[in-house]
This record gives sequence, structure tokens and C-alpha cells, in this order.
Amino acid sequence: MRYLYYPGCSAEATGKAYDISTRALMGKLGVELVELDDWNCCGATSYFSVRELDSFAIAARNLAIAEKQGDEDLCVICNACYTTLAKTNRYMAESAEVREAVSGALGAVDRTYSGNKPVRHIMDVLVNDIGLEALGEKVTRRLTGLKVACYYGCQYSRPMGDFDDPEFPVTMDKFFQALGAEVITDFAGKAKCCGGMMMLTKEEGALRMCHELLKGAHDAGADVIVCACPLCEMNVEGYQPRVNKTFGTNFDMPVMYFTQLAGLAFGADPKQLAIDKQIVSCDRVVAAIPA
Amino acid sequence: MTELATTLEALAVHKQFCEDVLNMPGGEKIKICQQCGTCTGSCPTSYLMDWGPREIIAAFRAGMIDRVVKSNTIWLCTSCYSCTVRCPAGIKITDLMYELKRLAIKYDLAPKDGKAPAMTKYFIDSVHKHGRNHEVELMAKFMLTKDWGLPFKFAGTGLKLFTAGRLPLFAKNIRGRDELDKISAYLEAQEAKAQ
Amino acid sequence: MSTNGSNGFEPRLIGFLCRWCSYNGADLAGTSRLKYPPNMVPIKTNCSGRIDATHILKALKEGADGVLIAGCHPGDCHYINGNYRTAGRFPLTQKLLEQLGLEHGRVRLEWVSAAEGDKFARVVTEFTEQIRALGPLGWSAQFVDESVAAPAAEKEAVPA
Amino acid sequence: MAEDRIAVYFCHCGSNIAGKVDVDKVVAWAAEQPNVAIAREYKYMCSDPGQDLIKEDIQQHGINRVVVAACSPTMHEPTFRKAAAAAGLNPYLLQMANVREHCSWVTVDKGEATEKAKRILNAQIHRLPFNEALDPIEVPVNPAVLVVGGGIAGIEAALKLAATGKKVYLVEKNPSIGGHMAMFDKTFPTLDCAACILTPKMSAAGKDPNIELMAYSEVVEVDGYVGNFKVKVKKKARFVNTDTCTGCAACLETCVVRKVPSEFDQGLGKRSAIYIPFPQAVPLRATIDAEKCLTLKGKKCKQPCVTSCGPGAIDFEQKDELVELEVGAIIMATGFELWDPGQDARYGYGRLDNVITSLEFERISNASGPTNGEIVCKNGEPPKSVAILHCIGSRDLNYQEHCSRVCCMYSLKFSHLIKEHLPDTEVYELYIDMRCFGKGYEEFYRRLMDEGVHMVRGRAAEVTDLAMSPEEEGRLIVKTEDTLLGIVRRIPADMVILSSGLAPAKDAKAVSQTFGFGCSGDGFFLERHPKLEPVSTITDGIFIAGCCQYPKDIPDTVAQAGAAAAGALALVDNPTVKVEPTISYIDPEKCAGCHICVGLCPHVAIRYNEELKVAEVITAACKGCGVCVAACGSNVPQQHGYLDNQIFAEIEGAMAF
Repeated sequence: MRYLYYPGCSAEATGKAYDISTRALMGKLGVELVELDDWNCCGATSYFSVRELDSFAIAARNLAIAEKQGDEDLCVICNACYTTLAKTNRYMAESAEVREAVSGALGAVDRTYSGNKPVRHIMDVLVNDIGLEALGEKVTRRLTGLKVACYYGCQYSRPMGDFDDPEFPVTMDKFFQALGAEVITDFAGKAKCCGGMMMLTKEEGALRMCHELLKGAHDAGADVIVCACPLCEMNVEGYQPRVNKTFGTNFDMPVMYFTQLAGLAFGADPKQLAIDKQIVSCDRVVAAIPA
Repeated sequence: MTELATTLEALAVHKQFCEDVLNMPGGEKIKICQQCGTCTGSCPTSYLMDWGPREIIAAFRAGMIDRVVKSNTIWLCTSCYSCTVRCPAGIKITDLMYELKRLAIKYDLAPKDGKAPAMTKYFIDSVHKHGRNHEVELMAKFMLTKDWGLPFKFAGTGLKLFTAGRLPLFAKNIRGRDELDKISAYLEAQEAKAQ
Repeated sequence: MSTNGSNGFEPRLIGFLCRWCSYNGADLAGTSRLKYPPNMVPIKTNCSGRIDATHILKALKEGADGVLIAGCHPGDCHYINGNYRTAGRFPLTQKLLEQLGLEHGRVRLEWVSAAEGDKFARVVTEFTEQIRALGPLGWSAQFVDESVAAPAAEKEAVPA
Repeated sequence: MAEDRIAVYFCHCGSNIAGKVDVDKVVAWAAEQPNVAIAREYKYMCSDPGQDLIKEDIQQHGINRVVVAACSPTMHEPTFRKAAAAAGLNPYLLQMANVREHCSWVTVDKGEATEKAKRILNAQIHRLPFNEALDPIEVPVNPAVLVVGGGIAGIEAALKLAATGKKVYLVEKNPSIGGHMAMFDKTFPTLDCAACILTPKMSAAGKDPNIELMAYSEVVEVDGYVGNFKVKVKKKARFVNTDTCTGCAACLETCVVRKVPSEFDQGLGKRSAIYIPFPQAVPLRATIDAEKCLTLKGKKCKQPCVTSCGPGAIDFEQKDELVELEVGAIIMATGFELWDPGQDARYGYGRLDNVITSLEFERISNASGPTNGEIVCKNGEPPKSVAILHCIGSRDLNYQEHCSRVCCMYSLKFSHLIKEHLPDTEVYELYIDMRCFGKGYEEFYRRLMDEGVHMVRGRAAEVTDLAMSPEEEGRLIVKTEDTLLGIVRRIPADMVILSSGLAPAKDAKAVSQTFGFGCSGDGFFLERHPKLEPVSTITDGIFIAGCCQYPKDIPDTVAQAGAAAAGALALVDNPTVKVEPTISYIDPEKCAGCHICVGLCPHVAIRYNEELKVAEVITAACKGCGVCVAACGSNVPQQHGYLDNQIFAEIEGAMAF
């Protein structure tokens, strides 16, 4: 199995561990990831606010490179990158205006793009291409007894991901169940927003959202929250002290990229998965997994 | 009616603004909003907004453009898309918020002291400079210009991130970063041509 | 007819509509006051299965630039499966027409139900534009040799 | 043959046609056309003076062909053909040119509309000389009527028809008739007990000598045509002899499989594998659920039902049975399905306890329901707060665009029932628009406001169990914007009722295909005309009533059932019916006997005459699709009313300029 791989900007900074653990996990599963050559920022949400067409066009530069580089699907780990890239495909298909503008803009830099490169969220690849059964068979350390709250975040299946429900996604739950974990399937905050970039521009709002998420996971007895997006992880983990200060709470909730926890189940060691880079210590989680 | 545009020039901008919004992909759906409040009720930040998304749509339809662009609403959208997937009229509210931000900037109607507009600008500067968003540079710039207090609030977390190697000081530049400028220049030229 | 097309060409179209679904769909487009180009004259038959190559040839020969056949959706036919006969025959008809030099796209088959007024309006609009893009056919001028032409309507006594 | 003298009548239809088409111009042009003897315009051709114009011209001016350019022939062709016949002209020598639905209403430009009207009219002027005088075919009518669906609509229609002495077959797929209404506790706005007003009708339908009740049966095949339908009905095996079963229910208590979710109780109550869905069932007979019964699944069972049954009615060998019926008319009353709120995960239906559908609440509040009418949560405690969420799956472009019409009112009824049972319970109605359109409905709304129900204008955004304050702990929280206040509210509730919309039955499309009429865009059965023929379908002889056509309340359903019964009666009360003579014929002199049409005829109406070596049309079986004409390489079969020459002439006329 081979995929083109788009790490996204966060993977080079705050979300470095997501990239490292993704490569380690996929290595253990025998999936080859070929990094997209000279990829650029997807444009994220900010670009939409300047000129919608700019955002589609700069996202499409990546898709044009992907189309040239290989026939494999493009695998994305960040929810926001996933949404932006997949949305570019959808709008190119739906709107002649977008299609024309994007083609013209790419033409200005000698690139072409058909609009047809499949953009896949890594969870979609794991659950639907590899399959739960095959995953279960490859587990070397089952996550037995570990109570996991899967935090999907907003842009995981909303508005693009048609591989899962936009309101109450379940694929990550099923994934960790296959790995033997005890998943808190009714985690009410699973697809709620973490506040995103608002953490910098309107902190009080974002903290309140993180508080709601942490409280939901905590009350449900979670041992760990796993994330599928660097921004979600950053906010829910990094801002726990600020949440505690603002709301008078005492959360000390380990938060991991789902690839880190999954990597453990497939036999990677914590160092390979950059688990030491977490701010809230995950030692408890690692120790709780039966050998 | 102080909120309604009065001068001829303002009226022209006003008209163009309305047309721009209705002409965005799916923009015509705004006309069939039944003011049910699903968007505002679903929005995680509506309690911080001067007007919720439902009221923004109502104000837009009433021609109260000043209220729309002067509100903090459009800058508080976190792009969680809850409203968009739930709207019974199929209005792409998240896209609408982007469109309103874009037009507020274009017609120079955005609040001058806002943090969110600045964040948007720095983000795009960073991407155009490096080809990727350099998070450290973005945060540093933002803190220096818009929020002096943030470094202190953020200090604990920031230090931990830094020591964990999650805040690299130097940006990686992509080879094709001039392409992004060319793409933007092309689209800008097209837009100018169309007008 | 006004000449508001970019090239001044107004297509002339014939539309064969089955009485139960498509004709009613066209009626619904009217009742709903939907607007579409005036280029197509509808002709009613009981079932789309009634229409064969001679009718299409006749229309093209008389000066039509395009022909639409519209019937009930598969499964909805008032005559059990008359529209399946239409669907089965259509590719052969197209092949025949192509051998006569007709461009692809001048003859179109669509399923329009009695509830699909909007679809009917859309189909006629699209089809008109499609034929406008293809340009005039001009077969009426070419059919000098009546032996290859479609039959003319002739009065003939028929047993009732 | 006499000279063709065509009269052209161009109808203004008020401004409907004349507002777009230059009538004077078209009429002046028409008068110049070959064979046209008279061309007139008139404001309303369908009026009596309009029809009189046609009659006078036929009688006084020797007119022998007529074209009326007006509305769609579906609308007034029968009107004008009748007028022509009254004046002594064969009605099939009159054609209509549809210049309203196909022209004036759909064209923007006046000049273009005028030109198109001329083409449409010219096609008919060219066609008319080729029209033949035809006589409608008169066929006998079977006086029996089939009613499909035994809810309130089907029961009402069956009773009305039976009262006129007609034989009625009432087919119901469930073991008992009664439909959704039998599940309700009270009915709005009068609060009549649903059982009190429905049970007598159910029982009357069960006893009426003119009604043959076929419960636990489904229609599998329909053939034939108006006045003469042949219908195959599958009587599903009940594994109980309904002639000997007395409905004593002794077997129910003995069955060892006792925890089957009861369909009638919306899964909230349990039934046994052998069951009677509810005590007032008609017919009051037991049924064995083949998927649950141990014996029928091939497992071991001591069969206590057999030993407990005095009359020995249990019959494990019973098989499905196919019954053939012949009827003259059919009434469809197949009802609706509740929209499944599990499709939209934000309401938590199926995931969060105490989030229930409206039908589930009907059963909970029903004295014979699973809680004996006690309004309680899953834990048995009465709710201190109930939120009722309107427009679930209705008025939503993501799901169903239509308004389900009954939800506002049944929601208000729920509020009343809750307030009546639990006066201290807070009740919240979350609505977009309160639609109380019927007799006594607005009054009921006011009454409920007076009873202290909280009316919150806003469509619920979501239901969650994530408590953010102590008073929310352990409860459901409904998030909604109160749009009149412009704030987001978190309403704590112990029970959330989802006022789900009415959806077309899942098999509505398949059923409509079996019977040969269509569904509209919303998935409900399509009526022939939304205003003037709301109970007819495009298939003559098949009528519709109740929620299979569109969501409606009980008064409207009953009214429509009566109208459908009247429509059916108007048909089957006649000994014969006239059907269109537009059928095919084959000239034996020309037929080469190649067989191709024989196999292609959808109605098996062509047979091969071995003696003459030619194909023949069976006149009584031909329905006039014309497939045989198109199939024949030498166009030997021809179809009256749609002769090749007539179609060719129409084309020539349409393309003449």
C-alpha cells in the first residue's frame, strides 16, 4: 500500500509529533507514505477570508503536484488541511467559475490539475482501506482497559468527510475498539469545536470550548483524549493550565495524537512516537497498556 | 436610520456588496432563510457575538450592511461548520462568513483594531513568504502588534512547547514560493479585469 | 422568432412527449410558471415507445435541428415497459442517424415524470443551448431525393 | 370524402394566454391557412358561450374539423369533445393546441410566445385532415372495489362504498386494521379518545357483509384497466386458522418467546411470538411471527400454544396463499411512515435515553400502552421538564422540504396531555412557525399558552447530555436559539419528544409502480390534479386517499376517503365505461408474419394467427402504447389516434415556418 502524504504546516512545528507518529505507525502497518514534493500551505481558514479563489488555487497547487507525482490517493492528517483540499475538489466539480479560475491561476505557474485527485483523511485510509479486521490482527499490544475519548474535532467529517457522520462520527471509535481499547462512544464533545485559531484572537471563547471538551471527557472517566488534528491537540492539551485557571478546574488529562496511541498498540516504542514531546505527561497512559 | 448608507457613493458600495454576497456560490440561498435560529443555536461562539449568524442574515436582507460588517460576528466564526451542515435552507453559513470577511476587507469596512483581521493578514503574509505557515513567526508577530499580554499568559505553555522542540525558530521555505505570489497576482488581475 | 442568440441562430426543435409522464411534466412546468426557451414544439403520443426512427427522420427532414424524446422513468411506464422498448431502441436509432452523418447530441432521450416540471424546463433549456452550439442542421434543404427522405403524411383510408 | 372545413378557436383564458400571445395576430394568420374555414378568438372557450360557438359553427357553417387552442388537453379536451359530439361531430375530429401550459406560461418574450403559439396551432391544423372518426370502446364494469390499506382512510372509504351495496375488498398488510390512528391516545383539538371514535368503525368494517377483510395480506400484482382490474393478493400465512380462532388470547400467555418488541407499541412494549397486536384488533385473530417462533425456526419447542388452543386453530403447515380478485376500481390508502430521526445524529435519538419520537409518546400516553398511560421516563420517574421539538425532518432541505402539517397540532396535544397528567412539569414547545390552520386549532393553541406551556420560537440545534451546570447534571439539555430574544438557551429536560415529520412509506415508489401511477417529487403518491382531482391518479379507475397522497390530519383524511369512495362509486355504479379507442390494428393484407410485435407488446395483446400467418391485435387487451407500430419494420400495425400520418402531419405543421 502506498499513499502520497501531505503533512501540513503544523507538522513542522506544534504538531511535529503528529507527523513523526504517523510515519512510525504507517511504517508498522507496512504502508508507504511518499511525502508530497515541495508542498505549500493548504491555505487553512484564513485564506478563505481574502479571496475564496486564492484559497482554492493555492490548495490546488498541492493537488496539481500530487497528480503529477503519482497515481496514489493523497493522504492528509490535519482536519483543516483535509477540509481545504477536499473542498477545493468539490467546488471545482460544482462550479465552473471556480474551475476556470483555478485552472487559469495554475496555468500562470505552468501547472495543470484535473480536479480528480482523491483526498483522504488518514483515518479513512486506516479504517476503510486497511480495514478493522486486518488492523485488529496486527495489534501487538492491545489497549485493554484503557478508557479512550476520541476527539474528532469539527473539520474531520464536517463539511467534507463523507466517510463518517458530520454530527456524531464513529470511525475513530471503531478504530480504537479494534485495538482493544474501551472507547467512550457517547463522548458528547467528540465533534465539537476546540476554538481553533480563536485561542489567539479571543481566548475566553476558545477556553470555554476546551473546558467543555475536557469536562466531557473527564466526567466520562477517560484516561486519555486522542486527537486527529494538530490544532485540536494544541488547544486541548496546551491550554489545560489556562482552562484550569479560568474555570477553577484541576484537569490533568493526557492528550495524544491518535497515531501516537495507535503506534503503541502496533509495537512502536514511545520515543519513536514522540510521546515525550507532549506537555501533559503521557507516562500514565503508556504504563497502563498491558505489555 | 443611521445604519443605512446615505451618500451616493456609499449606496453604490452597498449595492455592490449585496450583489457580491448573493453571487457567491450558493449565495442565493440566503433569500430562503426562514430565521429558524439553527445556526445561532449551533454556533459555539454565538454568545460572544454582537449579533448571531441568524441576525446577520436578517440584517443583510434588511439592507443593514453597516450592522453586518461592523459586528464582531464574522471575526468570531471558528469554521466549525456546524451551522452549515445543519441549516435547513442549505445556506453555507461558514462560507458566507468568509465572504463577509473578504468583502469587509475589500471595501475597507473591517474594524481597524481587530485581532482577527490582523491574524488573517499575518497568516497570509507568512504563507506567501515561506510557502508554508511558520507558526512561531505568526505567533510572534501577532503578539508584538496585537496582544502584548499574550506572551505572559502563554509563557508556561510556550516554554514547554519550545523545550519539547515544538516551536522551531527558523522557517522552512519551499522552492516554489514565488508560485503563490504569481497565483494571487493572476487572480487579482482577473478580478480587476472583471470589474 | 427573435434572434437573441450569439450567432443569430435559433434552433428549431421537436419534442415527442409521452402523454402520462412527460407531457404532464411539461404541463406542470407551465402551471408552475417556469420559464424556458420557446424553440421546441411538443408532440404528444401515448407512450415514448410509439416513436421510431421514421418520426425522427421526418422531423429532421422538415427542418428540425434537434429532436427530444421524453418518457416516463424506468419502472414508471403506464404501459408496463413501453419505455424500456424506447430505451432499447434508442442506441440503434442513434447509430443509424450517425451513419447518415448526424452529429451526436442532436437527438436526445430523457426521462421526465409528471412531477418533474423543473426537470422538463431544465432539459429543454439545456437541449436548446446544446443545439445552438451545434449550429443549424439544414437537412430540409438536402432532402431533394425523396427516396431517402422520410415519408410524407398522405391521406389514406384506414379501417377503423 | 367531403372537403375539410376546419374551425380554429383561440382562447384568451383571460390574460393567461392573451397576456403573452398576440391573439389577434395568430387568429388573422390562422384564417389564411389551408382548409381553415373559420378562425375565432374568445375570452373563455370553456365557458358555455364559448362551447356554443363551436356547436353553432358545426351546425350552421358545415364545420367538420375543430381545433381549440387553449389550455392543456388534460384539462379541457373532454369538455370540448363533448360539445362537438353534442353538435353532431365525431369528438375525435377535434384536437386541442396547448398554448397555455406549453407556451404562454413558460415563455418570457411576447413575440416568441406568439410565434410558438402559431407553430403549436399549425401542427394541429395540419393534423386534422388525417383524423378519423372514432368511437370510444365501451367495456363492462366490474362493480367491486379494492381498497388498499386499512387505516382510517381505507376503513372510511370501505364503509362508505359498502353502504351503497358494493362489494369491497379491504387489504391490509398488518395483522389488524386501524393504522396509525389506532396507536393514538387522544386526537387534536377536541381531545376525543382515538380508540373511542375509531374502534366502532374498525368493528363495523370487520362485520359488514359487503366488506371482505383481507388483513395480513399484500397486493403483489395488478393488471387490467379501468372497470376491469385483475389483482393478485398474497395472503400471508398466519399459521393460525382464522375461521376457528376465536381471538381468546389464551395462547399469548403460554408462548415461551415473550420478549419480541411490539411493533404496535413502537418497541416500547413486548409481545410474544404468537400475538394479537392490540386488544381491539380487527380481525381479532392470533398471528404467529415466523421469524420469532421456535417451531417455525426449526428449533425445539413444546408448543404450549397448541395445547392451550381450545379450537385447535394453530396450523404450522399453513402457507402463503395467492388470491385473484377482479374489481372495477381501486382506492389506495396506504398511509405514511414516521420520519426516522435517527438519520440526524444531533438529536441523539437511539443514543440518548428519553429522547423519543412522537409515536413513542403516543404509546406512552395511551392508557393501553406500555406504561398504562403513565407519562414516565425510562427510569419510571415522571419528567419534571419536557421539551417538544418541532419540524424534525420537515421543512428541511437536507431531508424533507415539505411541512408535515400535523406536527404543530399533535405537539400542542402532547403539551396538554403532559400538563393534565403532571401539572407541575414544565413543558417547552420549540417551534419555527406555529401552524394551526384547522377548525378549532388556533383556539387550541391559545388554550395551551394559557395552560402555561413555554413557547420558544427557535428550531432546536441539538440535544446533549453534557452538563455544564449543576442543574443540568443527569438531564438532557436542548440547545436552541430563542429567536425572539436573540439568545441561545440551554433548556434542561428529562424527556425530549421529537415531533417527527410524516414521510412517504418506504415502498411508496414500488407500490406506485405496481399499480401504474407515479409519485411526486416529495415521494408521496401523485394526484391527477392538485386542486380539482386530488383523489384521482393519472390511471383511470385508481383513486388515492389519506396520507399516502400528502400529510394530512384526521378530518382531512376522512373527507378525502369519502371523496375517493364517491369517485370509485361514480365509476362502478355504471354497467359500462368508455375507454379511449386509441388502440392498434394490423392490416392482415400487409402483415408479413415476422412475429416481432408479438414479443414486444407489453400487454400480450398481439397473438399470431397460425392459420392466416399474420399477427392480430386482441382489441380488448390492447391499451394503446403504440410499441408494435414502432417495432414493425414496415409499420404495418397502426394506432388509431396516433397514426403515422397524423404524427408526420403534426411535424410538418410544426416545422412549416
